[in-house]
Formats: sequence, C-alpha cells, structure tokens
Amino acid sequence: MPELTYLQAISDGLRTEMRADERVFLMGEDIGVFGGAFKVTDGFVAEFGEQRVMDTPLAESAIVGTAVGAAVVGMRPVCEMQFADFISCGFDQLVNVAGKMHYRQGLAVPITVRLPSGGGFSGGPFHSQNPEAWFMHAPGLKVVAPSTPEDAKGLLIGAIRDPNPVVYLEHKNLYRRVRGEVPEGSYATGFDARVARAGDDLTVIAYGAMVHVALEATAPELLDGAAVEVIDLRSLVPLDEAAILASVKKTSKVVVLDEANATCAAGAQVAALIAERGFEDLDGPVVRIAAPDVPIPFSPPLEQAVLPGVERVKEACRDLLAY
Amino acid sequence: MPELTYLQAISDGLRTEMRADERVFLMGEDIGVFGGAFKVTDGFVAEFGEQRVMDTPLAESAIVGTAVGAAVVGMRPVCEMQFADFISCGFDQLVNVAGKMHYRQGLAVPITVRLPSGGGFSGGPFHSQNPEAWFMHAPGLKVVAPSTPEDAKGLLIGAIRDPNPVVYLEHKNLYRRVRGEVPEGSYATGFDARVARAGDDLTVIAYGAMVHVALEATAPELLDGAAVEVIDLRSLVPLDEAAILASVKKTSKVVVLDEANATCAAGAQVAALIAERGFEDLDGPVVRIAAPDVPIPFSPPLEQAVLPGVERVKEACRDLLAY
Amino acid sequence: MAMAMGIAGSDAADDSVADVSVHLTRADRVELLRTMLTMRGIEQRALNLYRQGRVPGSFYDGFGQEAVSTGATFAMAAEDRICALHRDLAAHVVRGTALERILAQYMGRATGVTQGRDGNVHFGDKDLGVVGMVSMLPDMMLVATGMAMAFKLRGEARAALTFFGDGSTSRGDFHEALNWAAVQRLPVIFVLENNQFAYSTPLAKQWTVEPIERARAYGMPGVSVDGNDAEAVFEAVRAARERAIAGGGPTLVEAVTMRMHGHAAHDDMRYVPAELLAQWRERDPIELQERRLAAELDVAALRAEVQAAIDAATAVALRAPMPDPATATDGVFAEQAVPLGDGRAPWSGFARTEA
Amino acid sequence: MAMAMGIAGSDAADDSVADVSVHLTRADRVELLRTMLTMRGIEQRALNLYRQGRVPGSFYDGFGQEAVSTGATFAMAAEDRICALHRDLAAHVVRGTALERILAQYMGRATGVTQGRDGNVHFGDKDLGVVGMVSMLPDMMLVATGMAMAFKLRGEARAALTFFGDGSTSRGDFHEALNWAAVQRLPVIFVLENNQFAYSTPLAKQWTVEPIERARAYGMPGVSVDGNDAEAVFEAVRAARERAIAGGGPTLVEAVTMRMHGHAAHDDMRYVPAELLAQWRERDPIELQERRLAAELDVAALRAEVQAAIDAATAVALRAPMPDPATATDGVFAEQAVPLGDGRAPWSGFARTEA
Ligand SMILES: Cc1ncc(C[n+]2csc(CCOP(=O)(O)OP(=O)(O)O)c2C)c(N)n1
Ligand SMILES: Cc1ncc(C[n+]2csc(CCOP(=O)(O)OP(=O)(O)O)c2C)c(N)n1
Ligand SMILES: [Mg+2]
Ligand SMILES: [Mg+2]
Repeated sequence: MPELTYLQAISDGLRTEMRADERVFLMGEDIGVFGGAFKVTDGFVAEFGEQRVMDTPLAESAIVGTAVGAAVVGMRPVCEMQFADFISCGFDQLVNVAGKMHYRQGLAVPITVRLPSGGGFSGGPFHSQNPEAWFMHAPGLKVVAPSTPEDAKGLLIGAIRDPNPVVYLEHKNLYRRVRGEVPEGSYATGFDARVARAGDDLTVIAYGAMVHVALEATAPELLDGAAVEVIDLRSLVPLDEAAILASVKKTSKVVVLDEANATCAAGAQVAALIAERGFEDLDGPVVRIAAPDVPIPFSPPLEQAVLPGVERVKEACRDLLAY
Repeated sequence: MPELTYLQAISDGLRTEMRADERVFLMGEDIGVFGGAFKVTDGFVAEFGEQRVMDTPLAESAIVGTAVGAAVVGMRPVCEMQFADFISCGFDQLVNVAGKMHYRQGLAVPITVRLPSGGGFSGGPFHSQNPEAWFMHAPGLKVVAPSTPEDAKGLLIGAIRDPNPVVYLEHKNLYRRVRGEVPEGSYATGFDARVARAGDDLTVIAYGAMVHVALEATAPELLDGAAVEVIDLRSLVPLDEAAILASVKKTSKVVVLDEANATCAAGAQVAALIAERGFEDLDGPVVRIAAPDVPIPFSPPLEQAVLPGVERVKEACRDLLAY
Repeated sequence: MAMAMGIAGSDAADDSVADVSVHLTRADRVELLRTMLTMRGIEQRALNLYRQGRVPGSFYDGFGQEAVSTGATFAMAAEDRICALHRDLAAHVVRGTALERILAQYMGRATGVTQGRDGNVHFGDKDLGVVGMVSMLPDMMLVATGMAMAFKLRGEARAALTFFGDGSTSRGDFHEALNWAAVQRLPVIFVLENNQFAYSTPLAKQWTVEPIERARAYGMPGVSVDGNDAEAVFEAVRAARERAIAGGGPTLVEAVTMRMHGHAAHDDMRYVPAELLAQWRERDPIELQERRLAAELDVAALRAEVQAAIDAATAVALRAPMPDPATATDGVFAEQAVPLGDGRAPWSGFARTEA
Repeated sequence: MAMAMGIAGSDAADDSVADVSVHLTRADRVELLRTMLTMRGIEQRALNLYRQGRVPGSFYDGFGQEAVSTGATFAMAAEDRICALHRDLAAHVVRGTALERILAQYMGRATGVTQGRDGNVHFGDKDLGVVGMVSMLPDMMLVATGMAMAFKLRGEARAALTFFGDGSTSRGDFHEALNWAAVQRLPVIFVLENNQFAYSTPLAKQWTVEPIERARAYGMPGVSVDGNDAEAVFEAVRAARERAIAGGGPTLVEAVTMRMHGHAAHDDMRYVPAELLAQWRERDPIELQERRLAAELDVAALRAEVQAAIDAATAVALRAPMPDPATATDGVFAEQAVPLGDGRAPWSGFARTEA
C-alpha cells in the first residue's frame, strides 16, 4: 500500500470516484487551473476537464444551492469551501434546502460539501473554525470527520456515494502533517466509529485532529502505564452510540475531546449521551476538553492557549484515572 | 400591575425602550404600517415614525449586517426576523461579523435580533425551528429566551441595553396563550436563571415554551405528590451554571427539556455540564427530552409526535423519581 | 411603473382578445383556461376548508395570478424541471398532480404530496419533475440554476424554470443565481412574478429600478409581459426555453400581475389601495381567457366540468386518513437517490414537438 | 474590458502627468505619495519579516494597488467611517494608525491593533473610525451601509465608505448592500477594487457585464476610474462623498487596477499572463505620482524619510512582547458600548473644509 499524506488521500479519493462515476463533478473557488487553495485538486483539470472541475464565482450560497439542483437531476456534486468558515455564507441552502428535502418530499440530495476546517497554524478567527456542531443540529445532514489518510479517502468516497447531503470535515492541520498507508482503488469507509487504540482504564473520545492529540497525550509511558482507549468517532451524524457506550461500559471513565468551541459542541452531545445512557457504567464525571467559547485567535501564544493540546489532555486523564 | 399577553409584553418592552432611548430603532420586514407578521409593532409607526420602525427589503443578511453598522456608530438597532427560521439567511453576518467584533477589535456591537421561534401550530419545517443552539455555539453572541410576559419585557429591555449582540428568542406558541402580570415602566431582567417552582425531589430544566410544559407535567397531583423543581433558564448565553448545579445538588435527579432537535441542542450542553460538574450529586441518569432529529412536520399528528409534550415529560419524571 | 406597464399590455374595454402565440392550438387554449379554473377552484375550496378548520396552519393562494404559473409551465416539456412557489398552484396542475393529492396536502393528510410532512404549496411531486419550494425566498432560484447546470454539463436539450416574487429580488440568492446562470450561460428561465407586493411591502421599498434593467446588467435578456394573460406568459417562456435549449443562456421573464388576496388567509390587505384592486379586478386572467375563447367554447360547461372534478377530489381528500404518528421520524435520510422523474403530463405534447 | 479601460485612462509613454483634482493642494499631493510609499514600504518589510518566520499565518498585500486606498480614504473626513479590506493598508495609514502598531499586528504582538487576536489586515482602529474587515467577502459592504443608515437617521452630514474586490461582487451581500443603499438613498460610497483577479479567478468567471452597468441597474451612479492614479481615485470619491452628504445617495466607484503580487505570500501567480503583469508594471501608481511631483519635489528625500519611519517602527514592533496567553479568553463580550471615534488624522484638514 502506498503511503500518502492526509491531503493526498483526499485527492486520491476524489480522483478515484471521479474516474469510476461520471456523475461526480467538483465545484469550488480556484479549484480548477489553480488546483485549490490547498492543492487538493491539483492536476484535476488536466484529467477531467473544466466542466467537471468547475471554478465557480465567489458565491457560497450558489455553490451549495446549485449543487442541490444538480443532485436532484442525477449528478453527484462535490463542493469545496475554500475554508470551512465560509460555509456560513451557504448555511441556509445547506440547512434548509439540502437537509430537509428528503424528509419533506422524498427527494434525495446526494451532495458532498468539503470543509477544510480547524486551527493550529495562526489562521485566526475566520480560518480556524470547526463548524460541525451547527450541522449536527440540522436534521437531514450527515457529518463525517476523518483523522487518518485511510479514512480520509474512504469516508470521502462513502460521502460521495451516500444518497444524502454529507458534510465532510477535512482538518487543515492534518493535511501535510499526517501520513499513512492508504489502500489503492476504491473503497468506502462506513460511517461508524473506530477504536484507535484499545485500553481498559479510561476512554478518550475524539475525532479529526484531536484523535492525534488524544493518542499522543495518552501514551502509556505518560500515564504510569495506564491503558487508555481512544475512540475515533469518524462520523458525527450518524453517531456511533453503541461504540461509545460499549467503551464507557468497559472503562467506566471518559474524557470527551473536541477542538471546537465548547458550548453545544459535538462533545456536548457525546457527553450528554453518556450521562443519560451510560450513567450506570460511570465511575467518574464525564470530563470535557474543548476550546473555550472564543473566536480562535491569531497570535501563536493565544491560539495555543485556546486550542486543546497534549498537555491539557494528559492532565485531565491523569486526574480522572486518579478519581 | 396590568395583565398582558407574552406578545403584548414584548411590544411593551420595545415601546418602553424606544421612548426612553432615541438610539433604539427597529428593522424588519412588514413591521411598519402592517405592524409585523405577529403584530408586535402594531401602532409603532404612528408613534415613532417610519424612520425608527423601518420596513426593510426582503433581505436578512442586510438586516443583520446594516444593524451591525448602525450599532458601531452609536445606534441600538432591534432586528425582527419574520420567523426565526429566516435567520439562516443572515447567519453569516450574525455569527462572523457581529459575534466576533468585540473580541477581535474591542468594538462593541449592541444589536438585538428578535427571533419568533418554535412550533406547535402546524407551521411546518420552515416556521417552527428553535435555532438557539447554533448561536450558543457561536462565541460573542448572548442568547435569551423568556417564558413569561414579565421576562419577555424585562429580557428584551435587557437585551437592548446590553452592549453585545443578543439573540432574543420569542416563542410564537406563547404569544397569545400566555398572560401574566407585567410591571409598568422600564426594567431590565438579568441574564440568569429563575426557579419557576421550587422542589426537592427532582429538577426539570427548561426555557421558553417548555417551561410551561414542565410546570404542567410536574404538578404534584400528577406525580404522587413529588416536589419537582422547575428551573427556567431564561438566558442560554450566559448560562447560569451555578443555578443549574445548585438545583442538581439539591434534588440529585434531573430532566433536561428542550423543544429543539436533540443533537447538540441547548439541552445537550446543560446535560454535559451536569455530567461533568454535578456528577457527584447525581442519583440517576441525566434524562433528556427534546425533539428527535427531524424537520418539524406540518400535520398535527406528526407534529405532536415530534414536539415534547406533557405526557412524555410526566412519564420521564415518573421513571426518574422511581429510579 | 411596473403595474402601469402590465395594464397597458391589453385593453380591458375591448371585449375581443387577440391571440398572442402562434404556437398554441385551440385545444391548448382551452387547456390554459381549464388549468386556471382548476387552480382557482381548488384554492377557493381550500380556503373554505381552512375556514372550517380542516386546513391546519395558515393558507396562501394565488388568486388573480393564475395565468403566470399556468402559462409558464405549459411552455415546458416533460423532461424539463420546475421549481414552483406559493402562488403557483397551476404549475402542479399542469405537471399532472392529482387534485385530491393537492387538497390532501393542504389538510395534512397521509395521501397529500408530502404525506403531511410539509404544508401549503410547499410541495412538489418528484415523479413529475417538480421541486417543492422551501420557505426561504428565493432559494429555489439556485436549485433551478443547478438543475440547468447539470443539463448543460451532460449536453442535454432540457431547461429548468423557477418562479420568484418581487420581494425576493432583494435577497442575495437572487443575485447569485442570475449571475451564475449568466456567466455559465445556463438553460434556465427565471420567472419574476411581480404582484406589486411582498406581504405588505410595496415595490418602491424593494427596488429603485425595474428588475428588467437588472437582467441586462447580468448579461441576459429581460422580457416583461402581461402576467394576467396566460398566453402572453406562455409565449415569453416558450421563446426563452427555445433560446435556452439552443445554448443561448438564461432569460428573466417578468410577469406583471397583482396579488388579489391577502398574503395569507389571515391578511385583510388593508394596506392595498382600493382603486388598485378595482383596476386589477377588471383584468382577471380567467375572464380574459374566457373572452378569448367565448366565440368557440361553452365556457359554462367547462366551468361545470372543472367544478365537478374539484368536488370529486374534495370528497376523496376528506376521506383520506391523517398520517400515522409512528411515521413521524421516518425518512429523514434517503436509502437511495432517485432523480426527479419526467412524469407524463397531458400538456407535454406541445413542448416535446418543439424540443 | 475593464483593464483596457484603466490603461486608457493615462498615457504611460508621456512622462508628464496631469493633475486630476482641483481640490488638492501641492501638500496634499505629496501626502498622497508619502502614503503610498508608506504602504508599499510597510508591506515589503512585512514580507521580509514573513520570510524570516516572524509573521505567523499567511500574508496578503496590496502591491500595485496603493493608489486605491490612499486616494479614496484621503477624500473622507474624520467624522466619516471606513471599512478597509486586505489590499487597503493605506486606509489605515491615512486615518493615522501608527506604523509600529501595524507591524506588530502582522507579527501577532500584544501591541498590534488587535493585540494578537486577529492577523494580517484584519484590523481597524476603533478610535480612528475604521472597522476591520472580516474574511467573509464582501460582508463589510453591509456594515458600511448600516453606518450610512445611522447617519441618515440622525440627519448627520457624514458618509461611510467600503472597499471590495471584483470577486466579491458575485456574492449575495454585494447585491443586498447596493440595493438597500439605493432604496434608502444612503450616504455610502462603494469602492470596487477591480484588480483583475479573485485569487486565481479572472473577471470573466465572475461576471459577464461590467459592474458599472449594475450600478445603474440599482439606481445609483457608477464611475470607473484609473485605480493606479491616486488623484483620480481621490477625485471620484470626493465627488461621491459630496453627493452623499448632500442627500444624493450612494455611488459605486470602480477603481481599475492590478494585483501585482500573488493572492497571498505563498501564491506564485502562475495563472497570470506575463504580458499582463508587464503592462501594468509600466503603470505603477507610485511612479505615476512621483512623475506628477518630480519637478517640485525631492523624491529621493521623501523616500528616505518614509523608509526611516518604517525602520524605526520595525524596531519598535520587534521589541514588543507577544500577548500573554492568560488573556486569550478576555474580551469576548463588551462591558460597555463605545462607538467608533473620529480620530485626528493628519489628512482630515481637507475634508473638513469641504463638509
Ligand atoms: C428569506 C425569507 N424571508 C422572509 C420570508 C417571509 N415571507 C414570506 S412571503 C414574503 C413576501 C414575499 O414577497 P414576494 O417575493 O413578492 O412573493 P409574493 O408572496 O408576493 O408572491 C415574506 C417576507 C420568507 N419567506 N423568506
Ligand atoms: C465569502 C468568502 N468566500 C471565499 C473567500 C476566500 N477568498 C479570500 S480572498 C478571495 C478572492 C477575493 O477576490 P476579490 O474580491 O477580487 O479581492 P482581491 O483579493 O482580488 O482584492 C477568496 C475567494 C472569502 N474570503 N470570502
Ligand atoms: Mg410579491
Ligand atoms: Mg480581485
């Protein structure tokens, strides 16, 4: 198996599915000749032509809205937001048009919306957001967030093939920092959770970039040999409740880790689930780690103070293990 | 004290503050001569003139965006969305421009955005939404949701006077169904929780229309005399964590009730808070009641099946009391 | 002013009405009338049912605007696609939606087009090539633009059409749709239903320049027609569709008309000057078409026929069950993606020969 | 085509440059040059600091576009308000933001305008009447429109100005702002900075008709000027402001220019034809103004003066501390609302006399 970066795996997934299915086409700002702000579609115009790798005007509502239109007449559009943050400008079309269509009319809307999300590189308040909770709170949208190159490819293919609108969060801070083996050819990863590391003493639940923070912070040697299980959610809608509850049952202690602003985040939903349906298994509080409720600041010392990091996770796990 | 409906109390609050402070003006669709879709501003044009009761074009992004502009040069705009649902079209301006301004630049944005929200009258998927969680998850916005006429007036005045952008949720289903005594003159209600009914056996935490459901469902005679405390949050941001935790400490059992779609709702945040910081006080799971994750359907039997009602709350309380 | 322009389009004093389109047969003209009568009849029935408490929520109709959706949809082929709005019931009738399903829709019955999930005219029969509107105006302009984009991508000779109101021209999505369609020269027809008001808001609060000027500023033709003449609307849309299919890009068609009822059933329209209503009452689209056909058609018989169909549909709809609450959470997600279907609407004979 | 139009505006072969505005004194003209030199010098310094790893994140500049924000902001009075964008550093210089605070801003220092909270040109000094941009383009058009709305409501003789790019004309907020401002005849000036590209996207993918046509379709004047001549931009904005203050409503001013650097520091601009860059290099806005003043001014001395100020500011900024992490969560909410201040910028002498 070739080793690819997370970013290369995304490109590979897109390319694979475009070769296999001519209904798939891409829309976004500067994705054509330029190859996209992060070069995910580098070289795509040469292979697939300008029609299928469409440079759009600067208009996010139009990107999402026309994708819905194309989808209901049989296409499989994949939209790129230049940064996840700009989905705020296409919010209405995604939430009200795409999300509610099937429930209201039985009409499927198979679109994929790629959101380059997350912070960690001084992107500041408008290039660092993790907006997934907004879409978890909007019925009819699926939401996935890969943490590894293998899943980045497989979940993207799964998203494209899914008959529903899927919000695909690709964490910018993983693009070039994470590499891994990626199966060749076509495969779709299911929208369920994965045990990133098995363990009996405590569970850390995370997704996206935070999976790597969780793994690093809970290396046994940092925690006096404790065996920490790390659950990589991969999919936020649907949420793999069985996997979450099974892990809590096993370890009885849980830290929920989230890069997004804390209030009403994905982590809040996971914690609430555990507090209700895993209550009897708990041997300690459901600890949450997330960004505080502030815009993500630009300057490195401020950004580091805000984004959850290895140290904070390690300390939380240590405290909870000792509880 | 005069007895007013919830709707009259909102009008009263607006009128009071407009008389007291000439910086206050209103913007919205059909709020002028027509007096607004729900008649909240009925008669206002006659008293305050067309300039201060501004009929806008059909353009929600413009309503919020121009309000921000007016606010930073010293005005106190109050925006009406015709239905809360349409804030999706002004989402970006609210979340990215208004919400982040003070943190980024130290520039205050004193705007109030009125959102007629909620279901219960066959409004269907686009006239029944409870979007508060989106804004709780957007740093820099305050979010309030009155349940009584007295608080409807006082929180609105408080919102207008607050130097920050405040999302004010007014529940349509309370407009004419709820009446109560409302103090005359000017008063601002603080953004904290209120004990709607004191009790020792169990806590129900709710806000907006669900406060009434909670009170009705937990009348002592329905629950074999159990004394159920009902907390009316009133403010979601800031969230009165101390009041929540104090009640949980007292009763040890808690039901979190929310009309919005369950996933990542306000109720999820409250439940997560309790699971972390009230864990040691809990004598049972943190039970959540909310709408399932579906668009709110139009037809009465479907809508009733989806919206949390008295029966469901009563049963949940009964079960938890017996836990 | 747009209204004056509309009124100038025909002469209310003269009793004979000229034909506008050479593309319509006599049977087509009767069909236009029948469709308008059906729309009005259904909506009147629905208003009665609403007053009887059988239609939940609120109720919106298109009284006085029947010619717009009738004429426009009649010009589109089965393989074309439509986004119909809240004043456009005739679009559904033309595409072949059974009347009892429409009435059941209003009443929230299990047999309604959305099976009680959505209300009012928030529906579209996916098998008949219609996307039901969302409330957020004019979001559907972008959906129609996207359908046209797919047609162009695939090299298909098909077009998409969307309606939208004067008020909704103020929103950003109007701009994004027109601009996108013009830049990509997409086969999409934008039908602006200028009915003088957006709820209570008059045109002067929405714009300073007629939207037709805007069409040119986007690089597409703008055509303004008498929106109370179904045949005029038909002809404008027919020509726009021909251009679209030939690769000529989008067209903005303005149908100048008047909303003769309140915004919704609860609205007494006090804000509309009485003379304005009186003027427009003289220009009823159904009466216009009846005058056009009077010499050759037994209008009373047609009216009776339509009424009988509506009565029968009402009876069926009233017998239909309410949806089962146990199904309330079904179908949020799709198991498979089936694109919109063509339908086999009666009118499609026309446009098929043209395409 | 817009570019050709811009180039036609002056003659690059002729060495003497005519004055455009009778409203500028010689001292004003020197001030325009000094401001442009300052903007270019600061941005070049910042690019160096970026390459040295001292500027976190990415870096955007306005190389080649200095005349636009310089000329436009110079025409506005202290009591007016400005929304400056990412190519508009000179707007901040004109309003009086200290150079060391700008450099500290880029480097994320505690003494930067946003104290490290935001980066790049995402800032505005609230005491100097400037609102810093958000990334979402062109959101600030609505903010400027709202400021103008407040001025009109209060009957004040003040105006607001916002910049925005060619790419951002495709977004809905552009439309909502222009339409709203026109309907309400607001004292706002929309300066379209047409620099031929939106990131890699050329004009032909954003629109089919020049935006100037759109201005008319909204009911406001549209004026296109040579965006590389600070004096031409000044004069257009001055006239627009005069109209605005007099109750004449908004104006769309198009400044035709060219982005001579990549979209951001990492962008090598391979997508820009070399000849296009070469053509525009001949039309450098700073050289233009230098030629205009050559006979009467020691240009080298002015350059040295500006450079010295930048060097001094750099030294100060480099000594400034990074923000204290303990403050990271401060200030999300305001304790009190203090409106934007007028500032006491050096240039304000001009517009005050006009107002
Ligand atoms: C984005 C949005 N904002 C507000 C509304 C509430 N609303 C419903 S219809 C209406 C007026 C629409 O006017 P127009 O577009 O002229 O259509 P008409 O009803 O006259 O056909 C308004 C404001 C809406 N549906 N969508
Ligand atoms: C709403 C939105 N979408 C996408 C972007 C990403 N983006 C940043 S600058 C840019 C191009 C802007 O082009 P233009 O408006 O012409 O301004 P210029 O940079 O050329 O001055 C894009 C697409 C953005 N800032 N805002
Ligand atoms: Mg209208
Ligand atoms: Mg540009």
